[in-house]
Amino acid sequence: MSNAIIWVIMIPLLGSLISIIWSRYASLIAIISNLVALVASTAVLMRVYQSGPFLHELGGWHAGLGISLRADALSSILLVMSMTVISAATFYASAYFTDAAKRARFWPLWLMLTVALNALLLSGDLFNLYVTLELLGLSAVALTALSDNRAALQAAIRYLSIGLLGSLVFLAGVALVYAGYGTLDLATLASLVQANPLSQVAFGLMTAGLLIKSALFPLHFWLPSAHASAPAPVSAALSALVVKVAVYILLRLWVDVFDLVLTLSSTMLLGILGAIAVIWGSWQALQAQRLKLMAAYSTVAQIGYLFIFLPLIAALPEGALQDAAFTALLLMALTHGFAKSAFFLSAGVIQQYCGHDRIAELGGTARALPLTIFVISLSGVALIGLPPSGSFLGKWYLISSSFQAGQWWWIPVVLVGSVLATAYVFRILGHAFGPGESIGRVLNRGREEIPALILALFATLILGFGSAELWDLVAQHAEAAGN
Amino acid sequence: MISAGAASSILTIALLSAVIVLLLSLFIGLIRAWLGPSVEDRFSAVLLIGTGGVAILMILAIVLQISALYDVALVLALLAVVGTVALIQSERTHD
Amino acid sequence: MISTQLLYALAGVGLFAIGLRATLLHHLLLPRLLALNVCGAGVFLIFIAIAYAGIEGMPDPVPHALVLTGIVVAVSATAMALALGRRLENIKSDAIKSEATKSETLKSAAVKPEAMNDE
Amino acid sequence: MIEILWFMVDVMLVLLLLALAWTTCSSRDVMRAVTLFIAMGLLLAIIWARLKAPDLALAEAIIGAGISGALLLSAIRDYPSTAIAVDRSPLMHSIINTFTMALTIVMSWAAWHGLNMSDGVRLSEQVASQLAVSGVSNPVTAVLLNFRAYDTLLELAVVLTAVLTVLILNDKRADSTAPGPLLQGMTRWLVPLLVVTSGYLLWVGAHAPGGAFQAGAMLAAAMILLQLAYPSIHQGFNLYLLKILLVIGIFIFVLTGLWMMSVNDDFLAFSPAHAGTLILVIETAATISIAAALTLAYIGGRPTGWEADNHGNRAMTEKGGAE
Amino acid sequence: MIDSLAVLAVFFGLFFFLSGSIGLLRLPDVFSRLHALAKADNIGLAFVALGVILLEPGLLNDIKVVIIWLLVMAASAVSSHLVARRALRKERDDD
Repeated sequence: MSNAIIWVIMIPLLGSLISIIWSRYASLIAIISNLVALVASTAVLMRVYQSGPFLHELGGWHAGLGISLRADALSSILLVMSMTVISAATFYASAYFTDAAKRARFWPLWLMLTVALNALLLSGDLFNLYVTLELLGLSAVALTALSDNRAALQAAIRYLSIGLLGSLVFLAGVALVYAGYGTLDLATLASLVQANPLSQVAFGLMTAGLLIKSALFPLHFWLPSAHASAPAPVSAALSALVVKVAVYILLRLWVDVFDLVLTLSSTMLLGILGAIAVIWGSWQALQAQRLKLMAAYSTVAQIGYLFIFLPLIAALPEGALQDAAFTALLLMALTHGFAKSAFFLSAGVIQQYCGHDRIAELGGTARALPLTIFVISLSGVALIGLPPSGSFLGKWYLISSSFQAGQWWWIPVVLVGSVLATAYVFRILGHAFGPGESIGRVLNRGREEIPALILALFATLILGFGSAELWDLVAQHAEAAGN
Repeated sequence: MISAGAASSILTIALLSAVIVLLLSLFIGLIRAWLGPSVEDRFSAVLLIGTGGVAILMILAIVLQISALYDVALVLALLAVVGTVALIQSERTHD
Repeated sequence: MISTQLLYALAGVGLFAIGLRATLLHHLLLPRLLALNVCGAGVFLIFIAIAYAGIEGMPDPVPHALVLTGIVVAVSATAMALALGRRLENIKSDAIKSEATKSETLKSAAVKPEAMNDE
Repeated sequence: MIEILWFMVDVMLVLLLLALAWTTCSSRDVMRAVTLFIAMGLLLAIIWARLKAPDLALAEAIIGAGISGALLLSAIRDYPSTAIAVDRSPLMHSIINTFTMALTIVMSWAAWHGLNMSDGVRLSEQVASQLAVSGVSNPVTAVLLNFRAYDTLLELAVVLTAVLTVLILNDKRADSTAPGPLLQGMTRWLVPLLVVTSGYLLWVGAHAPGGAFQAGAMLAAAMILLQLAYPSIHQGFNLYLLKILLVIGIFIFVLTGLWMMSVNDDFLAFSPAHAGTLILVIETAATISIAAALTLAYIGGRPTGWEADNHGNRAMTEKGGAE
Repeated sequence: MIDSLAVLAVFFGLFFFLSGSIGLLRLPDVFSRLHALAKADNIGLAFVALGVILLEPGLLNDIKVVIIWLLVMAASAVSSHLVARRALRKERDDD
């Protein structure tokens, strides 16, 4: 399994091609290839866990001339998370799309999205990042457009043009980097980078491009409509993964490559934007009339939390404190990934069952779809940050890091955000448990409900109790980065 | 490979001036493409830019000593024909 | 040599800015798409200007390969955007048609505005 | 003297380019904007030639100006109006203007700084030193299909994703009216010429500018022309075969990579002795796939009977759209 | 000697190019603009191509240049045919 890092990307790619040719068996092909890719991603994680971060130079060309794939604690954890979410959503989707023709259209693009996510998480080359960003953007837009109604197409068009703009701005930064440093390889670049005007502008452009893609306030405007109008498994992947990998690259560039260029004031600016995103996104989520739209605004808020960590990480001294903040950030990202995907999958079940997803008219769903509402409650627990979810620990460390870094002003933001999250989660549950005529007979939706349940359990229990392992890995990552 | 340098610097000067004149002619074509007003005016202007481009590419092929630029010119000329023919078809569709 | 590089790199920056400005100004699909393509051409020009090594020198082939990739990605994205636009126009004109016949419009109309309300 | 003339040429090219970009972006009419955009593509091809990037000049002429132009021109007909309106408020307008102006200044400064701080060598020496073992003698092809072959693989995936979307969303455009005798007469000699040129570009790519993308786009131009002259030609075409053509580029690419992984223990690690052959095989397959993709993108959607093997009924699809 | 002949040919071609594009700009109606353009395309490029052939030693490249010239001839012939036909029809419609 020394080549697991290749298989993670190539298996879904082959699956996508085969599912185009044999569209009749596409569901089966997709399930198999995603499971194999999940196993391969676990192998990558195990290798990182046992022997530390590693580099894979493609084609045997040393990084710089060629392209290198790299796996470290951060990327391999996110890789396994993304493959878990994707696999669960794959099972879900095989039952969600009842129409054979639609299913045949869905699978190749879905597998292409998987390819893009994995390739992006493992990429160690700036231009390769651009190509994978485009692949990710185009496949995400295509999947959004699968809903094939007016709102979805308008959202898809906006998503596409914003996404293209984001990648072009990113690419402009890459061009400047190449002009100044003559390399595209991240590791080489990290050793060359100096704090000079070129680095600042190039880095600024790349950051701006990625901020568009990660939908940080006020660049989030494209997100709610796209995430709310896509088919449910697609929304799950978009909210849980696609937005997050943009944050991942950003983090990678900030921490590993351009750390010299970083100033406290610029991280502070992003932290403030993150704080506004938390409040504003949560508030909009509370106002939303539709379940999926609410979840989409909640994503805007949750992305905000991740950015609040940046000024903290920048301000804290290197060592255990900084690692703790970093781990907490990762924990928040993972929890949100699992919880939000579970939430969207459940919202899809509700939408199929009721024929709509208007929150005010959810009465009676708790009786008709008990498991789904349970899943929504579980993911709600994670979104609010109640124990034992992973985000409880995440927010706990966010608050304690704020004290340690002397940036107390983030604390009220976290508290208000959590109160608002509680409000919007309980608003749904209130309606769901409320009275209402039973809309139809209770259907057996196990193939859709169980994947969602598994994801929700990951978010609440497994991450909460298993965070010690995570801590180990990140400490290892920090050690490797220090060397 | 004979460099277009010292031995034939006068030739290079002459050819570069030719490129400048051709660029001027492209500029005039551009004005027509901007003014229009009809579709065939715009099309003629693009055709002029294409032909002028072919001429520039051929001259650059000599000045820069890159014979691949003939291929570019060839492709441009081919596309000019294809584009014209395709336009005829779309015109028929419009009727 | 550096002046040639700089001239074209600055032209690339200018092209990028022109495209960016138009992308932000326009809200219709086609002009925005053209603007994005102009923007991309600007970035490509920056790359190729960097690669240039004088009349006699051999240019750096790596940016050439990157831009070739970029051009293909750009045309793919363009094709995709046009397909989305075409589908949207078809849906719109279908909606107008069904509006005109005024048969059973009430049901579908009741769903659609709701779907757009929150955005 | 020569330097001054070159400088004049450069300045004129740059001014023309900026003028074309500006007019393209500020046109009030789509038809005009697209025409100017195509002209800009042609000018860019000249600029790439001037900057000694003949591979790009080829690609820009065929793909940037040719295929993009054809796609945009045929798309204009999809819209009821060709007018472009800008309805940003004056405040927003001036904010955007100020912002882009500031960005231009900052980026120019950074570009100047970057060109000054670099030794100007960058990766070119590394490429030159490894060119001999890459299997091809055209450095751009060596980068595209050997050193950075993984990028090219993902790029083919981008093309496939885009064309899948086109196929998902729409049926092909309605056939145009019967083609005239002139068109059919021209097609008879033009199509073979295009195909031969495409083959030439594919073959020459190993040691001179050219390669799969240029060849594929050229082949697509031939197919588009054929489709224009004989609108019913695709009906005799096996659509299953078409699907295979669409994916064969990536398929061969991945399989070759995996095969090399079993032989040389590294994905896409070509043995120097066979690299030339393998690259040609990959490029040939890629040419076919690119041609198929661009042709389908041009005709605008599914050919008749595309989804026939998905349990048949299109009626189901229409219903599914309403869920 | 050959060089100067070639430069002469190129410059002669330039004259047609320039007059063609000025014609495209200044002439009042589509017909005469087309006529001007056809001149530029055919004669102008023919002379430039002649000059290039005189300067270019490679035989293969010479053949390419000839093909390019033939293609541009074809394009301009077809286009003027098309545009004239359309313009005529439009004029008829206006009456």
